Amino acid sequence: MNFDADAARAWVVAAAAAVTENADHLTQLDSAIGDADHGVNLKRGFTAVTAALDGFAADGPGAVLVKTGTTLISKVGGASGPLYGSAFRAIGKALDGPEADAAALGAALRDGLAAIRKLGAAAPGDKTMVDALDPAVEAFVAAAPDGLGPAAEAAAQAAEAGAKATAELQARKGRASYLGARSVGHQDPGATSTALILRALATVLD
Amino acid sequence: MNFDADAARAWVVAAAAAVTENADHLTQLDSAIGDADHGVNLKRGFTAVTAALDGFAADGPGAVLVKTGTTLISKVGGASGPLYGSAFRAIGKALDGPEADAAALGAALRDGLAAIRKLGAAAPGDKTMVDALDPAVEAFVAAAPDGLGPAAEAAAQAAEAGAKATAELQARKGRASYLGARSVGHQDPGATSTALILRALATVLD
Amino acid sequence: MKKFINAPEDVVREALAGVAAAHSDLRVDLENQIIVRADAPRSGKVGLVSGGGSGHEPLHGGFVGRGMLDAAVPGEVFTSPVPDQILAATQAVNGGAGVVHIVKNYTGDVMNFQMAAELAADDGITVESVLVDDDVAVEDSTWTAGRRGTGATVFVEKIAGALAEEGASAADVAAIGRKVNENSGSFAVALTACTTPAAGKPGFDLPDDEMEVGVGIHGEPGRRREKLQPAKQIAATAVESILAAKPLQRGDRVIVMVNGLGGTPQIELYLLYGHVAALLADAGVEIVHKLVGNYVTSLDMAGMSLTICRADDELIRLWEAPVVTHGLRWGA
Amino acid sequence: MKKFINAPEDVVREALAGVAAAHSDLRVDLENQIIVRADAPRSGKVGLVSGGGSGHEPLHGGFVGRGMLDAAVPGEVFTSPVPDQILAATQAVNGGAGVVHIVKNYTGDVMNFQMAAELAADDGITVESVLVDDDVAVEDSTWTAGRRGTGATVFVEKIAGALAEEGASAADVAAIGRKVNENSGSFAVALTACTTPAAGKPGFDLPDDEMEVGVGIHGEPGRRREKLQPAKQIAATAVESILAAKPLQRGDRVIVMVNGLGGTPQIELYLLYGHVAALLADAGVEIVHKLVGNYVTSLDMAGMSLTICRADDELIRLWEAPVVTHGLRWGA
Ligand SMILES: Nc1ncnc2c1ncn2[C@@H]1O[C@H](COP(=O)(O)OP(=O)(O)O)[C@@H](O)[C@H]1O
Ligand SMILES: Nc1ncnc2c1ncn2[C@@H]1O[C@H](COP(=O)(O)OP(=O)(O)O)[C@@H](O)[C@H]1O
Ligand SMILES: [Mg+2]
Ligand SMILES: [Mg+2]
Ligand SMILES: [Mg+2]
Ligand SMILES: [Mg+2]
Repeated sequence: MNFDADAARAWVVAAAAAVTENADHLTQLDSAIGDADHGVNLKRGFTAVTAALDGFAADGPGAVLVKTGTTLISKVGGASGPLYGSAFRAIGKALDGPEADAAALGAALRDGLAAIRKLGAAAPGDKTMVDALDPAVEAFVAAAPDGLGPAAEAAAQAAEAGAKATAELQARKGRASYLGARSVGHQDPGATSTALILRALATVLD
Repeated sequence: MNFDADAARAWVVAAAAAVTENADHLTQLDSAIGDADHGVNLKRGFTAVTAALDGFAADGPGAVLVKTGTTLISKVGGASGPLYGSAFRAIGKALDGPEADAAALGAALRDGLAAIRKLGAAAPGDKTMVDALDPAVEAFVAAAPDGLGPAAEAAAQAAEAGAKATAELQARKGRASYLGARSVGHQDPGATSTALILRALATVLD
Repeated sequence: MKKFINAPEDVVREALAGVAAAHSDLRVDLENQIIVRADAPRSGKVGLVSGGGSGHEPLHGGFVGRGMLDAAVPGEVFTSPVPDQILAATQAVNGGAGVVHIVKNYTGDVMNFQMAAELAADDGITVESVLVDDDVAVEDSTWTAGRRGTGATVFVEKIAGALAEEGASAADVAAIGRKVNENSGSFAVALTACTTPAAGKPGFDLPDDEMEVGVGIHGEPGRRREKLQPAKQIAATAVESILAAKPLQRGDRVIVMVNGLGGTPQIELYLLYGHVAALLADAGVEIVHKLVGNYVTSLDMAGMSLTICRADDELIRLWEAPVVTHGLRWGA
Repeated sequence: MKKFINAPEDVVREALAGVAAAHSDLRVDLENQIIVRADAPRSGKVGLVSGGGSGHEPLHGGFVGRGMLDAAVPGEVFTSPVPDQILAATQAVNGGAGVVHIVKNYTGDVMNFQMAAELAADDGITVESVLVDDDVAVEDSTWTAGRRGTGATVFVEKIAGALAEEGASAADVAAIGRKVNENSGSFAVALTACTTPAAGKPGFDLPDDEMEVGVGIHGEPGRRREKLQPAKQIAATAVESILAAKPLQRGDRVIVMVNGLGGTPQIELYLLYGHVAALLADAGVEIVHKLVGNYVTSLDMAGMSLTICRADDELIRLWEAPVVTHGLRWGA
């Protein structure tokens, strides 16, 4: 199975379900070192995405993901809206055929990461979603020769490990940076939602 | 021993001490059915009275008590300031000699009660200081033939019983009246302070 | 205790010192604890004085200025001021045309203002008193202390202040104040208790899913405790309670205030106002003017009060007249 | 949860409906969730737009009107608005002379306003941006998100608004806004956490005898936790922190704001102002103008912030210029 429009749609729908189910947890994480809205933001955004994709005719995965990104930008707000929105748009733009193989999806995910880093200027270690997405993209690309399923599984695991590891970091970007050393000891909400989104991909491509 | 200027002064000083010592308790009672200031009000007022009486030359108990009442009016505020102030002024005005016997003090206390009832328009049973002072005055007058000490003791006991009994009443005057039936079950702060003031008199005349 | 204070007994005095430092258009007499318009007394103008316990700010000090009060007399927190203070304020604003006291109906306020009025009379100053008792949560009865004075005080001070500014007599200023009070009803709901500096802890405990209905502005519990309702339902309760006591007809015009008790965000007050406006529109009542914000507070209490005042051309004209105070300002 | 709301997700929309019902001098676009001056766009006048998460009221909606903002763009509670909203506001106030965005320095605000500015540019509208980053509790570093935008936003909006009203160019309006920001420093202390409608409980627990020092306006904990201090000491900490980052000389003139974060009684703010005024007098600094009250809030948080802006003749003239908004009004 290659990554086509239906797979892209399934990914986004699964991500929406995961984010919605974990909205309270994400908001709680954001409450500790941020402003207690990350789960609410993503739930609102992905609910809108699900509605936007309903009946949306797409000739390939790219269109689905561009639509997803555009909708997130229009509905989420906050820091995560433009970041996730731009990432999905970049991933989608990189996928111009009717379907993509693992190598192509890996390259597209790398574009997504680049979009986030360009917009947010966060480096790995700054305690942001980059700390989940960066190792995930590397893992995906490394495992791409094994096919979509294994690559996505590797990415999900790397994202989960990266998200967990943010707990030890001191934030240098985003709201948590205002806390200085007090940000240490709390897991980053954005890195956590990134892990959920990549786990959704792995589940769909399994 | 008759009731002279020194005895009047001793009464007021003892009342000040009692009110100060029980200020938090009075405020707590007022917190349940009022605005949480009765103890603070009386402590502020009686502290000012003690200062005002320091070095104040009086030719009889009347002058001491008029001064006490005037100072309370100037310093307490709220409902209890004018009420207690007017009462002490009325008691003082009724005592025009250098000293008074039990009958004279009983009559003066009755004037104090009348002043409160005139100003506040509260009847017995309305859940106010009147419910402590009214039975206290009656007890004092009834026991006056036994002398000052027994009369004051009887008054103190009657005031204490009256104060305690306010718990069962529904307030019709003062802030507690706003609570309607919810005022039942709480002892009235003003009745409680009245009992303290009469207990101070009994202690001094013992 | 979680307050920006130094010592509980110094709060009012130190806050007044801050007012004195902040506002050169006010004269703060720290000795007598009164706030007076810098240009008082104005010869020939009726002097308007109000006061009461502190903790309700901006009431009353925030309403001293052109077109409203000439002086405010703050007592200790939630404690009526003493006659000496009220007398000093009365003297300070007496321009020869008499003085009007605006008194919220609390036993302590009534008695202390009454004593001050008697002292002022001894001094040759005519004092008229306007008693504000707009809180319809309390039953109106001659056997009790009667209704509390709450939100309508702002309306009385604004409208009587405008008439006084026009040069009306003390009797007329008092009369219009009484008319405003008569035309007004208020109703309040609290979500939390407030904490006085002296008590240091909330006046009552309120579970997370309950509210006090029919509260006053002194941290006392309300008439009853209920399960927390949606804002829409709370707005309906407030409107219905007021209209039951102060009925309105279709076509009536009103001035409305959705007031925060101190700890309620403005966003919630506007949300409530939206419901109130819809309910009154349904009743065929026209809202001619409105205030939405913190005007009569109860320290840090999370809560709201609604005040509705039936207005005629005269009241509307006086409401619209210029007012220049730190709490209310327009037209100049 | 103790709030006057119906459902957490409807709070902002319903509050905007209340604003629409309350204020006929504002045009509320409920679809785009923006608040616009009723007379916008004004031909030839630079349009001034600000916005950010809701929950800071009266910022920003309360500052829309003559002499201040042309439009406010409220996001969800504590969530930056989305580019579509900001674009709609930018288009609504564009009178041909360009539009200035006043943006508080938060990652989300910066990115969403930036995206909107790019969309507006595609639309042929020139947008200048002023970034407000006055909170000296946060270290100023290029490696981090930098300082937060807080209290100085009111100063930037007032002064840039006055210059825009005079007909200045977008570049000049932006330049004066940047100057105000550069001259300003803020510092905040919280005694309680706030509760967002979505979270339903306070963002952090704070023991009864502790305070959070160096907090922002989004319910996040501060830089450090300390034992509660007397107000005098807290005022000194705030003044010293600001002066360390934004030094003043004897003879300097300043505009000062003692701001409540939503749950702090006015009486405490005035008490704090008294201490601030004394400290600045000791430093030989002249307070030319001041605000004491709730201007930039954090929902129901009990807390205060101090903002100090060094002012010259130009800033003072623009500060004194007429302003007619629901949150700030004078001179007209
Ligand atoms: N500059 C940045 N680069 C990358 N990610 C960021 C940046 N700033 C914030 N984030 C991510 O955004 C998350 C917060 O998102 P959210 O709570 O929705 O927005 P906000 O911070 O505006 O409230 C953080 O946990 C972090 O992972
Ligand atoms: N009309 C009245 N007549 C007699 N006593 C009254 C009356 N109103 C109030 N009181 C007494 O005053 C007490 C309250 O005093 P205090 O708390 O000092 O004043 P306030 O009620 O103004 O805060 C009540 O407990 C009650 O005993
Ligand atoms: Mg957040
Ligand atoms: Mg009391
Ligand atoms: Mg009181
Ligand atoms: Mg946010």
